[in-house]
Amino acid sequence: MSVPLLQINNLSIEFNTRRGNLVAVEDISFEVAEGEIFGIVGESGAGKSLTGKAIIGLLEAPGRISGGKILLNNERIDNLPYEQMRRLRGKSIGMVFQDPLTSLNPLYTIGRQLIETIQTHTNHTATQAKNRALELLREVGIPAAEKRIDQFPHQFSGGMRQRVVIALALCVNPKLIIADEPTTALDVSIQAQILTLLKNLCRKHGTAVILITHDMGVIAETANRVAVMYAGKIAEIGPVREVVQNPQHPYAQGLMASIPVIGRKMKYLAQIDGSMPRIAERPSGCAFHPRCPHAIELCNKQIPELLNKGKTKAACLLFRNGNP
Amino acid sequence: MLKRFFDSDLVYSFTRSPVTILAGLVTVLYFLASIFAGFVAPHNPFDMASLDIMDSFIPPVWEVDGDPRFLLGTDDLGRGILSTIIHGSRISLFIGFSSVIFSLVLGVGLGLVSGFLGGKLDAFIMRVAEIQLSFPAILIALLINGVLRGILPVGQQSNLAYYVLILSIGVSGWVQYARTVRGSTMVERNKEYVQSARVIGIHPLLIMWRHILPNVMGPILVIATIHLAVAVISEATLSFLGVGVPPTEPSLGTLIRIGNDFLFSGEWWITIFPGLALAILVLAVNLLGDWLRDVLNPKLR
Amino acid sequence: AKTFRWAFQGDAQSLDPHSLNETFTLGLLGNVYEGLVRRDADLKIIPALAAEWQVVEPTRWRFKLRQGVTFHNGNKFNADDVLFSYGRAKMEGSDLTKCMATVKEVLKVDEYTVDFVTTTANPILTAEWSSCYIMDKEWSESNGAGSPTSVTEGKENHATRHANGTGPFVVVSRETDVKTVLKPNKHWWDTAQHNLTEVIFTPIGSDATRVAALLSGEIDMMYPVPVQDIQRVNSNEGTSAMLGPELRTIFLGMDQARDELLYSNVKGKNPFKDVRVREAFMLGINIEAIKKKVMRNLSAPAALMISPSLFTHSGQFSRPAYNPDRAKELLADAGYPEGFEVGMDCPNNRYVNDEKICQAVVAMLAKVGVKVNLLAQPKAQYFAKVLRPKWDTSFYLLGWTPGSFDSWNVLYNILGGPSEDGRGKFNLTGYSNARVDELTDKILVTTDAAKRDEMIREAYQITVDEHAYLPLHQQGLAWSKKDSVSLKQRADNQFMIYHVNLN
Amino acid sequence: MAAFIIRRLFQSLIVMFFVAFVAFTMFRYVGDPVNQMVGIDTSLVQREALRERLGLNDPFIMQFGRFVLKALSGDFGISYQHKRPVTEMLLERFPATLELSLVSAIFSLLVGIPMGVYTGLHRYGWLSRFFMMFSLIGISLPTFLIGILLIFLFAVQLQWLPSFGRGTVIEIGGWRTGFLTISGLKALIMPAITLGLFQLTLIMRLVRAEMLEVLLTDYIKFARARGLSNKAIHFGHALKNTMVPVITITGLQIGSILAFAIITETVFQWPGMGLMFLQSIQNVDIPIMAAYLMMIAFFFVLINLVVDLLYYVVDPRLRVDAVKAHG
Amino acid sequence: MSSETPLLKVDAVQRFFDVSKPWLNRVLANEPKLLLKAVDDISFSIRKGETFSLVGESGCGKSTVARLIVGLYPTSSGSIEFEGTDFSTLSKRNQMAPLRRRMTMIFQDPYTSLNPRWRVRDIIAEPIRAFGLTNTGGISGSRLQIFNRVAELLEQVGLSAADGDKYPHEFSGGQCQRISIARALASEPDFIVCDEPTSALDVSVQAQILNLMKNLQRELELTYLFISHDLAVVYHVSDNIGVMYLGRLCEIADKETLFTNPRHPYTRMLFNAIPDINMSGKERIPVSGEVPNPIEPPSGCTFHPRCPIANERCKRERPELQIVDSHSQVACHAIEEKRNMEVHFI
Ligand SMILES: Nc1ncnc2c1ncn2[C@@H]1O[C@H](COP(=O)(O)OP(=O)(O)OP(=O)(O)O)[C@@H](O)[C@H]1O
Ligand SMILES: Nc1ncnc2c1ncn2[C@@H]1O[C@H](COP(=O)(O)OP(=O)(O)OP(=O)(O)O)[C@@H](O)[C@H]1O
Ligand SMILES: [Mg+2]
Ligand SMILES: [Mg+2]
Repeated sequence: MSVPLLQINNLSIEFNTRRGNLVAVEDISFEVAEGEIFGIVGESGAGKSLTGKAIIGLLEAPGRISGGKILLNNERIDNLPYEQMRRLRGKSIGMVFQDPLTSLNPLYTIGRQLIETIQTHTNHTATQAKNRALELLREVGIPAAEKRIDQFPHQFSGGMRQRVVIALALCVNPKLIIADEPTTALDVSIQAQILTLLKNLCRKHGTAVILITHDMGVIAETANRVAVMYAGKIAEIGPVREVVQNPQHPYAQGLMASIPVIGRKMKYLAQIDGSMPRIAERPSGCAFHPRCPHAIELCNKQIPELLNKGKTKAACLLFRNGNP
Repeated sequence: MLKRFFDSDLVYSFTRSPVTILAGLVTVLYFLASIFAGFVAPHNPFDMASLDIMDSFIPPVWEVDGDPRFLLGTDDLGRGILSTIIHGSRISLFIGFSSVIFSLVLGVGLGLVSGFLGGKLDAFIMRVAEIQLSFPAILIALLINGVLRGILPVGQQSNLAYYVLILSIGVSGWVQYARTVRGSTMVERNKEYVQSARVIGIHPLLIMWRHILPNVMGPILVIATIHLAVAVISEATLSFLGVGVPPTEPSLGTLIRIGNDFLFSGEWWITIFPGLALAILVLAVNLLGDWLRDVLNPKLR
Repeated sequence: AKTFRWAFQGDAQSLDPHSLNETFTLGLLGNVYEGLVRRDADLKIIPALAAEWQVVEPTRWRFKLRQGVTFHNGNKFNADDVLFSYGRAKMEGSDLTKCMATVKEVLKVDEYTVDFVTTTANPILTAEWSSCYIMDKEWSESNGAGSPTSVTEGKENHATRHANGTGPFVVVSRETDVKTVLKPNKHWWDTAQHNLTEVIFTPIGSDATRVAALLSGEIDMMYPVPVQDIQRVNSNEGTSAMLGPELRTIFLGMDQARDELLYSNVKGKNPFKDVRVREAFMLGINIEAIKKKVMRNLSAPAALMISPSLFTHSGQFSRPAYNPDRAKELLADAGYPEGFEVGMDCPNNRYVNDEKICQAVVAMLAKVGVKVNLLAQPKAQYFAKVLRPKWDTSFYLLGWTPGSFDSWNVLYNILGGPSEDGRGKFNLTGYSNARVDELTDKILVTTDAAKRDEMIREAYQITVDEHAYLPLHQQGLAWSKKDSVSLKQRADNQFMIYHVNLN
Repeated sequence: MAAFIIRRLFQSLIVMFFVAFVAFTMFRYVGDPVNQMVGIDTSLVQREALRERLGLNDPFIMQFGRFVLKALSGDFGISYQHKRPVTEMLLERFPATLELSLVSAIFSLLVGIPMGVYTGLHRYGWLSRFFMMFSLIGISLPTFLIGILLIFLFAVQLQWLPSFGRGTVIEIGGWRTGFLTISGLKALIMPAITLGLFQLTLIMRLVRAEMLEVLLTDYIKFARARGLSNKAIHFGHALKNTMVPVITITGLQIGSILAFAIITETVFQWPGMGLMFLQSIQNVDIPIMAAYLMMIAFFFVLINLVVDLLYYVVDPRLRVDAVKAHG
Repeated sequence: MSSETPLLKVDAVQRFFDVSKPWLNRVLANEPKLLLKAVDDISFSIRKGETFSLVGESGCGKSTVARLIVGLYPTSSGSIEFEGTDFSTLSKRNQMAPLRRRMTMIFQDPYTSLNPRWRVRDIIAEPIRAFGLTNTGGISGSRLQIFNRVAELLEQVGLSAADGDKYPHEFSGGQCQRISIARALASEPDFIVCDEPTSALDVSVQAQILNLMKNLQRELELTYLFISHDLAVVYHVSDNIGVMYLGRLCEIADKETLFTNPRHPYTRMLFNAIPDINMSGKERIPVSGEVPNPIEPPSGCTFHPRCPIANERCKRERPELQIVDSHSQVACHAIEEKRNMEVHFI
């Protein structure tokens, strides 16, 4: 097998606060292959966004990578000097944020923002850059691109803006795009449009995507592989179909069962009691054990590792010996 | 409750910043000295009968002609500088504090009503605020001061000087409070807890008072702290320009003005000590305000 | 070129010689305009535009005008200008009606002779005339300045910012409150004693700034020097202060007219009507302490309401010594063992350290039990409040210089019982003594100096015994200059630039 | 756009009208104007006649109407003290104040903005801390004290700079400028610094606060994610966004510079409008006070208009009513 | 549908917002006044004990309907009757109070729907005090009663009585939403309007809240108006469903009918937009176009620009809700004309 595009090895992210070192993301590892859509799901605060930010090198103080490696094309990028990392951003790794309303500078035309990005990473002339910008706008499905290129962000609707944001992220054909909840702020009917667009574009350009979301449905439909995060760790990771239809980790099982599904009739939804612990209050051992219906004594002592279970890997002590 | 307070971020960041602790201490010291001026000050500079003009212009103790009775020397009337500074700070703080309270009550009230009710009243209040904003506070204070002095019976003026000052400085400062409160009220008004109070039919005034007010007070505290410094300076400036408190009961500004006449003649202590006292007080309050602003601004944390 | 730069704490309010009776304005104008007479450095009246004069009959004075004098614009000076100027001084809007005080009419005898007819015999007719300046009739009328400024017309009087006199200096340019530039009048009839080619006058209001300007060498001369800075000016290399006695007497007035004091806690009666209270106030004020600490020795404690230099017998009067205990006794005798409360009015930018004097007085009176509530205000508000018609004061500080340098002026204006005809116009205490008024009338018409002085002495004696007023001191003059400048200091605080020499 | 300008003009009119009302009320009720005009010699009868002639006995509305009409034609009457038309006097003083204000405004902007940007970008650097401390001191020291200290140091002790006045001025078409002579320029230094220092610290702090806020926005994060250089992000994206409120506040500040000139002009004996205003307050010269007030209001309205238009130019979203209140 | 009087009857209700530019701008630009028809002629009724859901995209007017019902907004026209009483006929505060008490509202954002400066106990007790629900006994007695009542409510929603002492920020989103529910229950209502009560929550917590709400409904015989844009949630909780588009109801049906046989093209499109969690693998056709600007809604049927089967009539004529069968009402010309639409939705 060839070298994966992105390798995350034992990544940990910490916050140095006055209440001590808070470990927000702990010892996670995964790989993303070229052209693959890799999903990360999990509840709010599980550490999804931090992982994304860490990859593109935009963690903000007091957050920092406290351990592990990130390799892009087999080269470490987590310890690059600022300037080198900057050149990588946009060029090799693009990013799409959640809120298209605030991602664009309101004072500049979208054309300017596109051209600026293109020229930062290539040595296109102004006209070349502009042509490329127009091309991109057409590609993301913005009608009358010639006219719209000179307009300001506030003249675009939410869906259109997210298209522009995607265009900006795809400007110079990066190998990897990190999309952090790209559709949460959008209307239900627009969400599907944007997801489809993202999916098709990446397929066309062979771009890999890390799709961060908390919507299992989106993952199910878009991603190839998925990691389910819980309290800063990966609970289960594997091909989408497996994780969705045959989850192994008790948390993943509970999660899947608690999603209402049209056509599935039931009086009550399955529920996991309690809620995900806050970062400062994470229990010892397996972070899930206080809510886990299958918890055993050992769970509050030992931190489980990711183990192969069926076609996925799950981090649960129940699988120590290969059986739940 | 107390424990929670000491555990809060506020206290934490306070204890972590030596400059802020110092500023806090200095401020508290000023306030205490002002409140207990009668006990703290070695002399009562307002008691005319106790003054002896022959004691005037005594330099600070460490100078050759110093007099141990007067630690920081005396001024042109034979008042001990230390005592006048303590009593002067009291007056400066009193006027500053009262004007801040005045502005605050006026501004917060108008801002709440303006932001909560909106409509024509809001437009009107904001227009007035804008007009007032057209004029720098010191000019407004000068004008109000002038007008009040013109209207009040002359004999009452020195008695009313405090109130005139409080009014003029107070009136010139409400706009900031009103605009800030209006802004946050308009945000809070649409928050769901306000809606849910409205759903059960709580009276709008009660909603403003019990629900919104506590939630918009954060920035107000910051403004008030910084405004206190501004008010103290405004008072000093007015007094320096000769329209402040009468020199018989001098504030720090009046003291500086009085002392200013003696700066070139070698009696530097008459102006330098009150000047220092004023600068230190204002600096300390400003430092506190700055710190508060940073701590209370969730965006910058 | 010898450019002389000097500063004063304010500016002349107008260049119109009839618009304001104010020492500095008239003093500055005295360098540009001239009157029929002028005063020399010792304040003696000497001829100016009138070459000589005589009293033809007791009520008729004849003035021979100086010939060959021209105004700055080249116009000839003659009798018409005199008639015009004195007429102008009498018009509405003029503040110098004093020039015409006892004058009934002015008659032109010939081109260079003028007669003044007075209502009564007035031996001191010319005494106040040194500041009654002569304007050019033709120039004034053709420039629409035929009458003194009238605010109601809403127009500026040409003479406000332009001057056309006969004096030793010509106004080159003027920016009100900023700068006035003068140059010597080459055609002056008198021989110039100065060596200047240009004079730049700048008003500098702030005491500290004014001192700084002198110390830093930006100006050659300035006045007044704040008393506390005298030492500094002297110790500074190349600058020194010129001190001298001034003629103005600073005094306190106590309301003896009203039946109940204003701003007092004593109701239904007026403590000041009791001579013991007035004496107690006199004894309760430590004038020497004021001299030493407030005036830095730049004052002469006064026993009389006139400067000793203006009255020959002043040596016979002496000021009672400071005696707070006696003062308390007197107050107790008068029925105020606990003292009482009274409001005091004080200017704060009129006289040297005026407000500080008042504060010192307040502190001293507090020691004998009288609580004084001080109201110190800028002169404009102060005068508006205390002077008639408002006359809203019961205890105040005022200063007075007899413009004629003669006691009659004091006796008539300050000590005379207030009446419709103008007597006691500045007597805000309401003090009135028939004998004093009678003497005053006689003094005006008496020409025998010895008899006159004796009558003055008697009048003063009465007022001193009755403690009609509480004289404080004559404030000192304090000018300062670079050592390279020589000039003459006049006791009336008028600065005559034609005495300046630059080395 | 047109509506915006018209509304602004209309508001300006209201402001001016309101100020005129205040000015007039002062005119009428602070001190008795007649007392100010006549000498002590004038009798009560004469005073009453004058009162009648001046229309002081007319109903309030009539007097106010007259005042406004006259003010419209630039006539604010004759100074009680100087007996000259007030408008003329103010206009004479105007160049001095304007030159001083302009220089200090430029000084405070040229120094304040870079300092603010620097402290915003390097929040924890020692130079930033120094700047912040400096700005706090700048805010804490009253203007008059700064002026006095400067004079003491540079004029009296070192004798480098003149302690007062404008130096030599040259008149060009009725405008007296101090810009063209060495002494004029030297005289400008200390007053301009004194006057500008406070504004400088305000602007610096404002720019810093805005900068910090802008740096936290999503579009800056997104710009970083696009790999733009720091220069492009800080000066292209962040700074321009801070300019929007900074322009507004600066406008307000220029207004207050004009008024703060009162203090500076007093200390340095600068022959501007502020000095005249203060003198007029001391002399209760109401016509000057009223005219000064109107003049300041006028300038403020003018500046605000310009600022609003600038705002309009800078911000395509036209958030005219989103002017934030700043400290 | 049954003939008994419904608990709530909304009849031809409209709510317009004036979103015109300021007067001067309008005059200069010669523009008319702009009315945003947030709710335009909506009628439905809710029977006691049932859950009625409103679904639709953002901005279609769901929350406005909710607010109209609880009286946060006055209606522009139309009537809202609660147990046969028309709200608009009541004007005085004290007349409203008894009715107000019986209906209450739960909001979307668990964090902002609780006053951060108040203790949980006071938040829950506010309606009790406002309606004077424990007005028996003396002052101290009532205080104790309130205390007990709050404890009871807290336990009812799965929290502990001791939580009353804490402040909202000490709770997680799900717990906050429980507090909101406790507060809503405090006034002992019959009818609760729930405006997207779970859309800010994570799925596992959403399940808890939905279960809790169902429980309470059964125990206390509550009636819900449930607002959501998540069709799966709606499917799970509702009895009857109304689909809204641009301020109008385009389809009302009972759950089974709607989900097995959606009729209105918009409803069908919405279904198509749901991510397919069952991974049936079929490629979906996302809804084309964007939600039009509600200020200038399209003519005729407001959905026609996005509708694959629209014709001239749809552009011209506005369809009214029509009863299709006993289970559903639809506002669509195509349904009426029985146009063939299957080809467009595979
Ligand atoms: N500046 C910070 N200081 C302390 N803790 C932080 C900070 N930023 C994030 N965290 C913590 O890190 C954890 C992970 O945050 P992250 O933003 O990655 O969550 P997420 O999974 O993206 O959640 P969401 O779905 O809400 O976006 C959270 O528990 C959060 O509390
Ligand atoms: N107070 C108001 N003033 C003006 N317009 C309003 C107001 N409230 C709501 N609107 C408008 O009415 C329309 C409907 O709003 P509403 O909040 O009811 O939508 P919604 O369906 O609840 O949307 P969401 O799913 O985003 O909550 C929107 O276009 C909104 O902009
Ligand atoms: Mg996130
Ligand atoms: Mg809503």
